[in-house]
Amino acid sequence: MSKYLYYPGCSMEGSGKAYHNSLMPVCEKIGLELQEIDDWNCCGATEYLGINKIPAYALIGRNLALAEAQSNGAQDIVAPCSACYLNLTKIDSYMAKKNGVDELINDALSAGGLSYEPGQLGIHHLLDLIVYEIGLDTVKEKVVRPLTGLRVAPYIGCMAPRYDYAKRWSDSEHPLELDWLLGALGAEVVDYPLKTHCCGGHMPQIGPDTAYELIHRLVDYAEEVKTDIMVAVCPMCQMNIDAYQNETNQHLGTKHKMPIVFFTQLMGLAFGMRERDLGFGSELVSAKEAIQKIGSEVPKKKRKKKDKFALPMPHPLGNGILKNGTNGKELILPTEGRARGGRA
Amino acid sequence: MTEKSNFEPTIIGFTCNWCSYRAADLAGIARIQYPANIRLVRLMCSGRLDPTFVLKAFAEGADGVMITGCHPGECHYLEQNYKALRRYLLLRRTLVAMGIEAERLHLAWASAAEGIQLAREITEMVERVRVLGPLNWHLNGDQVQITHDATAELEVVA
Amino acid sequence: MSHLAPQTEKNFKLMEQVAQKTGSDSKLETCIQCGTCGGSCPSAMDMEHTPRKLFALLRAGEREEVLSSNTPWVCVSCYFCAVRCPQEIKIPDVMYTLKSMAVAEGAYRDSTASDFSRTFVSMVENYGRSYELGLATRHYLRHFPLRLPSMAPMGIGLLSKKRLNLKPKKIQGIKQLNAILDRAKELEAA
Amino acid sequence: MNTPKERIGVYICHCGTNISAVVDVEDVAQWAANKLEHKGVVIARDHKFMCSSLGQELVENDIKELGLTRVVVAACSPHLHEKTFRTACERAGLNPYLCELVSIREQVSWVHSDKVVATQKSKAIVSSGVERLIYHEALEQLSVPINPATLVVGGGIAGIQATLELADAGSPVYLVEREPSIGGHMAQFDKTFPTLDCSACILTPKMVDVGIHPNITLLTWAEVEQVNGYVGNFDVTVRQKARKVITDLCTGCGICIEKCPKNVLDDIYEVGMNYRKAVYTPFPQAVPNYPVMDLDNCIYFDTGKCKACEKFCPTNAIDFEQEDEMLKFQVGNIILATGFDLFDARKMSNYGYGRLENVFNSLEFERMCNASGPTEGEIVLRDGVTTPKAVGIIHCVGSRDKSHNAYCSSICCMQSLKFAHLVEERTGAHVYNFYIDIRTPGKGYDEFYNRIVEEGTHFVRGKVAEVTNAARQPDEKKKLIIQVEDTLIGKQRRIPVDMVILSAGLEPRHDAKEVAKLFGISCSADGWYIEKHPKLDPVATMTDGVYIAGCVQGPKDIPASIAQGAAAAARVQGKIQQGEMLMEPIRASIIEEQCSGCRICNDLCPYNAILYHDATMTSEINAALCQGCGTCIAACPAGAVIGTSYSNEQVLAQIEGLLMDVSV
Amino acid sequence: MKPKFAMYWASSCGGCEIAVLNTHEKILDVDANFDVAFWPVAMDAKYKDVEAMEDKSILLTLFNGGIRNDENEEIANLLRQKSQILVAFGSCATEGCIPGMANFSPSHEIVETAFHTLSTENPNSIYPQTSYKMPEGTIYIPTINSRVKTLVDVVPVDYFMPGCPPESHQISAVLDLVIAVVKGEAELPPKGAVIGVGNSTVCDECDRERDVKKIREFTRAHLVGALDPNLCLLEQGIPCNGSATRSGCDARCPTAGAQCIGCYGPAPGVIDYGARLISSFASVVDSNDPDEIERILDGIPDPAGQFYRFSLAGSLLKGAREAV
Repeated sequence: MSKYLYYPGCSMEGSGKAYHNSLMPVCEKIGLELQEIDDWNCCGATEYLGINKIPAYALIGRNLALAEAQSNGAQDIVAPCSACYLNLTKIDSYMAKKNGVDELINDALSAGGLSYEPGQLGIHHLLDLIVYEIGLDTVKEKVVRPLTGLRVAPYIGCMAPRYDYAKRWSDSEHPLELDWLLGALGAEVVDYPLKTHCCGGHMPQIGPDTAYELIHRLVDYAEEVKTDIMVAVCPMCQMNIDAYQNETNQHLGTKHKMPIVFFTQLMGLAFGMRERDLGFGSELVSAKEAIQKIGSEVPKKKRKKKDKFALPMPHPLGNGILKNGTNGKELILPTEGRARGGRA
Repeated sequence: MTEKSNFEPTIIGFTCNWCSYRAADLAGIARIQYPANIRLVRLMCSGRLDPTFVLKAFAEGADGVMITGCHPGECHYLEQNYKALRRYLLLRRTLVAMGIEAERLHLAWASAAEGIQLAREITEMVERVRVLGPLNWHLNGDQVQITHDATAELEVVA
Repeated sequence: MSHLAPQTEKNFKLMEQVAQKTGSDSKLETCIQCGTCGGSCPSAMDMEHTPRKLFALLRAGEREEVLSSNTPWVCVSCYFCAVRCPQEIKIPDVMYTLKSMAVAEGAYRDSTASDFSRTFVSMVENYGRSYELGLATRHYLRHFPLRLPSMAPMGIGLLSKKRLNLKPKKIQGIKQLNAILDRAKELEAA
Repeated sequence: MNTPKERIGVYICHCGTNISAVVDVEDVAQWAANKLEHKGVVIARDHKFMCSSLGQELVENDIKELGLTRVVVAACSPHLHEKTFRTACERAGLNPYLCELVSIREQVSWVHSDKVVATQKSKAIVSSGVERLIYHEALEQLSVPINPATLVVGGGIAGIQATLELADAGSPVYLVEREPSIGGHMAQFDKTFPTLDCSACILTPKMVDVGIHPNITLLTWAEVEQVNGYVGNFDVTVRQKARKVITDLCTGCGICIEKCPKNVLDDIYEVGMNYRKAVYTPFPQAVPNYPVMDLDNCIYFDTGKCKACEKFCPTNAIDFEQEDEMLKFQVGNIILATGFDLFDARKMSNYGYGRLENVFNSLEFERMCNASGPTEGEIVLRDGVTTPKAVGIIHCVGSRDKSHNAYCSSICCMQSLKFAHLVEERTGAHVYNFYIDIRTPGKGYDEFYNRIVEEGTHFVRGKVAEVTNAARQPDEKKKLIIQVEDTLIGKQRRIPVDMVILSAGLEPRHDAKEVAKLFGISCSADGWYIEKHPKLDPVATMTDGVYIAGCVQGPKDIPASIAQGAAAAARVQGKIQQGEMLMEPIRASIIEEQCSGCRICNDLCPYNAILYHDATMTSEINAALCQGCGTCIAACPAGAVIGTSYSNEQVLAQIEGLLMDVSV
Repeated sequence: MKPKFAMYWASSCGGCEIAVLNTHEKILDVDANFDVAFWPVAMDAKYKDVEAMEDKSILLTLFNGGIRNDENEEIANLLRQKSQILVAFGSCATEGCIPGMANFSPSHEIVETAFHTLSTENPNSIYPQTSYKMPEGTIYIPTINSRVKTLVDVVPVDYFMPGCPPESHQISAVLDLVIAVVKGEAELPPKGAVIGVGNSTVCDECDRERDVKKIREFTRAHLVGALDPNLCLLEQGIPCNGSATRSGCDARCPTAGAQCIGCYGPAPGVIDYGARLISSFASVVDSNDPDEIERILDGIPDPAGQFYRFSLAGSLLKGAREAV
């Protein structure tokens, strides 16, 4: 059993309840013990930063300081929300540069009797933790009901792989971690080039026209590639695409009906857990129809006849370290379960 | 405070003939101003830097010592600057144990093209040492010291 | 198009000021005007200026035009520009700085976004947690009263699916948090 | 007070007003005469221009008339005029190494403005010079004979040029090339900018010349394994990889290639765009023309069966038993012309190379344009048949980008313009060039740019944000969409095209650092080899006898590579002509009696100049190999290693001088 | 009349005297050839007796111990005045030795430690006074100096003989030489020479096999399961000071498996013993990565103590900042 400090983030108590409710049994199943950070506070999302920089940093600093104090120097933090994860890693990394930011934040923290030494805690997103620390082999072992027949669009969103302060992702624009995980669950993963494009962020609240457009782009392309269900790793992404889809339709005259659920919900299904224990049903665009496809016959792919004129493709990303031209910068290997970053 | 701001530290800077000494030349050619507190010694390489030189400088009255060399991977003699790095790290530990603030010994990399950077490093070094105040090792007295002022207790005993 | 900004010292120092406020490694002044940011931005179509243009205006000292621009408020913090910028400029951080300067100087034209941020912050300062329902009702009533009919099904949906808490949660260490934030505000002002 | 041992003259230069405007030079001279008398200063003068003939004569006369035994000149940087004053001393009969030039211009008058402080610092510097000078020794330069043979590493155009220049001048040359044929990247190209002449047409004759020149020993399919020694006398070991083909018997008829049943994707010459056989020559005009066997892919070496090549070879030239061979020879100089690698565009995942099939990199496109390439010169999509109707060419891929390579790769603008022309000419497609800045500073280059503009290429100023296949509009379906800010109008544009060409930048060879180490030279942080002086000595390196030419020194185009190849050859030929060379006598040595053989120093020398004798259990320094860095001197725990010019005594005295109280 | 011999014990432990006695029957030669004029450890004597002697009337004085207080300094001056040959005998007199390590702390702290620490029973906080008025008059005890000095810091010294203590066979050899000189059979070495030593360092006399050095870990002998009995200790990560320490002791410690701690002081011509070790140890640390180097250097937890155990008072810095 690996033990981690759990920073849920505000959404997990509200709009992202399905995420929380599904990740708890799933983590237990794969041997992840989560201990909630006592008395954590909001990370400020993207809002506080636009008002006051140092207080916004200090707000995040308090969470880091609490975590450090509660970790006994042994545990890493895991955040399921990408925005929380980004904020935690960002402030940790800024402080670690030791160019004055650390002193300012610690000065502020000292007013509350706290302090934080940057770089001491590993900070993970739940997805990277499962892929790299738990490993896909462990996940595969637990699968009792493979998600065959389900066409899933892996939607990671922005803030997990960007800005990759903790250096945990295979790529910041086309990361493959969610593809691998969903593949391990037996689902049919569609090629979804918009996987890290924006869900609209806070725009539904402050500039709905922008938000409708961004939501439309994501859903429209998912439909284009015949997706049954989109998979999110962040409560804000899920909320925007799910809850504002109807409004988007009204506004743009579209007829999108694309369900989106959290990856932990699908893991739970594949592990044989009951839908209602995994928060299914709380989505506004129902996933019911999509879920029923699980287990359906997969039409056999027609083997594309190799065209005698076709030119070979370059080795795809992830063919390992290339012979030439890496210039000392290692290409990321997609080796499953490879631990990267974090504490040794 | 006033005493400190009047204090003009003396810094001895060790330079590499191929990079930082040339950077100093370049700073001159470009007329980049920096504090006159630094006095440079030319060596063929930062790898020539014998910790004795640093100790000597402190013992003779320097308030700070700067070691400069080629950037890692760019040593004219391939990798001797790494030896300077290793010695610097061990020497610094030793000096700290001797009560000399770590900031008084500084290692900076500067290529032959980095006149501006070298001037900036020098300026920062001077300011750091200015804040620390004089070291004055060369003035250390051999005066006989009174052991302890305990006359009062003594009378009680007597 | 307005007249050029007066060529005052204050205006000329604008870029320096923004860079300094953003942090020592914002690298803002190294912008080469390549447009990677403007090309990458998912909400560029709704921006009065692309980020690149905004930086050119900063450099030109167009203080008023920059601080009243909607660009930073339309920024969705997707970080595409940050990972692609060939000069490694921390563009989202610059946007945050511009927002805070606009708020401090009251320079923004539309208060929707800044009000949302401020409401959010006040929730956090009162409870230590975000309070989605309170935030949404306060915000929508003020800025989007006309949107409410089309949003009602969603709100009811979320409520009925227990995805909105009726009451805010307050952390125990709210006093401690406010002491920290107060000190941070002092430091920011210094 | 002891009578000083030496008679020292001190000369302070005004340098016009360069020094005297800030430093009170008269005061410094007077101070030196008074305060340093006890150190042996017998005369101290100031002069308007010490480096002038009058100034030099002043020194020479004083040496003769006052019997000076040491001379300190306080003027500009020793890198400028040390030699001048040393020569002056030598003329007056004083060993040149008994002269010390200290800098009060670059280190004082040009960087400080407070006159009082600057004058004081100048005094300290003069005092340090005097202190240090007392411990100087009379030294002689070391003379080294130059072996007339030269090693050229890398058979691209720069290496070929250098080789031919030297061979034509009558000097023997060894040209070592890692691939089976010389030719380098230039052999892959179809047309060369700005003249658009055929690359092969101008390169092949030179390659043939190399192959047949009597003064050239051509070693292809070979790599340098070891280099020992020093300028004039390098010992080189080259691994001649086993070709499995007996070159004396092979006629280059090509039957073995024809009969070989194994197709292998050619990653090198064809950059993965086409196939070759397991026994192959990379291209028909290869020099030398005999094939090599690729053991990783040969069916016989995999399964033990096949040997088709052997069966069909008319001259029995196939030899499966052939082993790698170590060739050893001596050379006097080395020219490195190992070229570049192409930036791996997969690192910029937003451009989709390796993921989106119709994204090509520049070398792939060069091969596609080449009449002997995979499409025989036809410009088509990855399916091999469809002609593109719109093509986007992206500049600066991996260049001018701090996340990858911060430098400008210098050739990509011209290359992209060439591509635009070729696409337009051969397909009539719309061409879009996406650029940050167009950089065309070369003879006829900007004219070429104008020509391309006139041909109707669309130029969009903006670094492309992403290339995607995610269509938003019906007209984007089945296309690649290039998303970019057109910075000249300040708006984001999405331009649908069929094909994208990435003008990827140039990078140092992936093994550049190891190769640099092998030859004892240094790399910049980027990995390019560092020249001795960026302006005045662009083809020499800091290591005597090792020269660089072509892209190994930094990105450059064909004309510049050829110029450097020729320049390096001229430098080497000059050395050969001299027959011997003089080296600075800055060397370390070990006092055998004091050496305990602890072996601390043994591994510190990058030139392997320190030998350990088991019999005497002591270490010894080979003076000819020693480059004078002094690391071993500093490291010796017993103080048994000593050195000239920067001895402990000299440096310690210098420190004392610098810290002398000059306020009195 | 036999020439006069003197030996004095300043700030030191007394081991040097034992080492002289350890020369066994050689001590009889001393008696046979010299008239022992002054040797407080061996025989009763009064300073005033020495003061009464004529200048230069003592041929040979072996002075051991550093200069810790004004009494040490006074006697050093006195013996210099009365002796023809003054030998700084042993590590304390040549470079400060263990008592010299007191220079890591200011003298008042040393007094404080001696008279007022937990383990000291001093309920009334009684501290020694340098003078005290009694009915009979004022009495004095020596005043402690701010730092320990070496003999040559206070008087000119003719010869230096390092070691803690000097090896007895080296003492015998030196005594033999002086006796031979007295008999006119030999000449004295040049003034200022280091005597009773070899020309090189301990490694020269050490039989352990050595190779090039690449140190990835500094450790301590008792932490290593089994030390290789034949291999250089430094190569095994044991910070053995032998490479920088003057030969002459027959490499006793490393031969026995204990690292050399440096009692014989620096090699010929070396100005600062510690600097040599800092430089040589660091040079062979096998990493170019600052963090990794720091990790390796963590294996030397007390660098100043490691490098200046014997030589602090005689080093360039002479002590820690608070003390000098």
